[in-house]
Amino acid sequence: MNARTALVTALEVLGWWAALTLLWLVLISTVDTLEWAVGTSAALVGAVTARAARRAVGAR
Amino acid sequence: MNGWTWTATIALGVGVGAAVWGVVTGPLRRRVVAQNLSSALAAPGLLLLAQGYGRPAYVDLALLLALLGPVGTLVFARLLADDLAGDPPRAWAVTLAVAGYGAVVVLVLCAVTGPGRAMVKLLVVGALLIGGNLVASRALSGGFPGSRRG
Amino acid sequence: MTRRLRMIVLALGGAGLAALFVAACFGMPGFGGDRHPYGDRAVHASLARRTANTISSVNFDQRAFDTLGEMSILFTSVLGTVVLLRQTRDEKRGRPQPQEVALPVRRYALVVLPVALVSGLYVIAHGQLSPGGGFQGGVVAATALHLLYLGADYRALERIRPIGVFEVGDALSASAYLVTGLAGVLAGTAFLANTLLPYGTFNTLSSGGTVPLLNAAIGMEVACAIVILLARFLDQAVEIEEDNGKR
Amino acid sequence: MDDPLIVVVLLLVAAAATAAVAVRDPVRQALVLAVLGVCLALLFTVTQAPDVGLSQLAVGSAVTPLLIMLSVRKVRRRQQDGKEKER
Repeated sequence: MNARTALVTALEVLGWWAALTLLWLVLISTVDTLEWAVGTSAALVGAVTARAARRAVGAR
Repeated sequence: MNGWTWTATIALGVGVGAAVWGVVTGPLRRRVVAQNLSSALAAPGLLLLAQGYGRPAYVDLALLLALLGPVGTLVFARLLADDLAGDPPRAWAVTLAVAGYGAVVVLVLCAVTGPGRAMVKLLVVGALLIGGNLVASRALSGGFPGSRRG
Repeated sequence: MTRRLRMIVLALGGAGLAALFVAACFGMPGFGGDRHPYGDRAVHASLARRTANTISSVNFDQRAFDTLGEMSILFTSVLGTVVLLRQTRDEKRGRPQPQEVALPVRRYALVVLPVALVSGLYVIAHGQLSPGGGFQGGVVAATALHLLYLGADYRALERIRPIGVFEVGDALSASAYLVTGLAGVLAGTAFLANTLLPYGTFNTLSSGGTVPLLNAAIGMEVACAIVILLARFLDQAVEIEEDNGKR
Repeated sequence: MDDPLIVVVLLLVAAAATAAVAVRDPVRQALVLAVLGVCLALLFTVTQAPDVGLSQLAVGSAVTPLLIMLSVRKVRRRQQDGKEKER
């Protein structure tokens, strides 16, 4: 993996992470610190899965 | 009962009733379309019920139906691709009409809710529902060409 | 026993059952009435432990032992499926064929997969607050992964689904439920008693004592179990073939 | 009370459930079963049991059809293989 692919991967995961955190904030009703912690970790799981899924489909 | 639940009663009775009738009778191409539209017809009803009961938590039901209903249709589109290839369903008019119904319900509920997090959640549900159903109809009419044993 | 006699016995039994059912229906409280003796007590107990969703309080606090039973039913039935659908000696494994998919369908699958996964996690995490919980959210999260089979092909799904990890996860989360229950015994109360943790603030994520922990354990168990179950079915339907050359 | 709503949804469930029994072909049965799942989720919602409704939606809308259709595909493949062998 060269520097450029690593950058693209990082950007893709970061983008998904931000979008999914936003989705979590939309779904919940009241925001507190624990919600932030749980929401960001769930969104990170989702973001990594999204990247892995796109790679699995792309690599053929 | 209030106006919202009365509207939901009529909408569910007519809409889901038609979907049940469509899935029980007719050729396979009509049955898959009815199955696809059943989720698109039931989810706005669930949103109306959430508003009528005054319980925002019930929106989660519509969210899950909007997410998983089209996935269920994709299952049929994928595994019945061979059966549907010779006789693909063509029901764009009905599909678009049902999508319009979903959009109207979501927009009315948004107007009643007012700006805020709840309104964005309704819009997310609406987008997932309409997008999902349009993609599922596309998948039914030749979304899996050259199907083999994959 | 002749056919006629059997029908008479069946009719007698059916008539007796019907009579008992009708009698029981007359003894029932009215549909949607105002008196709910059990419901009132359950709601009271759930509010005392600051759990907003009474159903979660019943499932994971007041009747947590029953949920343990339900979890073991799912666990053992998945185990049974794994044994029944294994690859036998006279079967061979073919490579799954790639599948052409229309572009909008593939894009939809790739976008909705993470969205459905996060929604499933949301339903698990908010089991003590709003409708939902470990079972519902776990099924949604497991379904999300299979969008990759629907929107692409089985090879793509196999790449992001290391089945061994899910088998370990299934066992670990099932034992996590048991360990949480045993911790109650060690703390000097009873098995699965909700006395370990402070009850927290009503209607926030940290409320209900052990209810969120048990919800998370069940969510992970169900998600892993469904993935394993579907993996066995997919293996049989897509990969495993009878070895025709041998016979 | 919401009696008319409950009656309408109960009738939908009764119709879909009867059809699910009456339809004989497994593929069509799976389609009816998916719609019956949606009707049941509506019934649970109008009787104020959203937790059960969510369970029904989660299981009935995608996982059950997938299990049935995969079994159908396996059976059909076995029949095809059998025919090829006879030739």
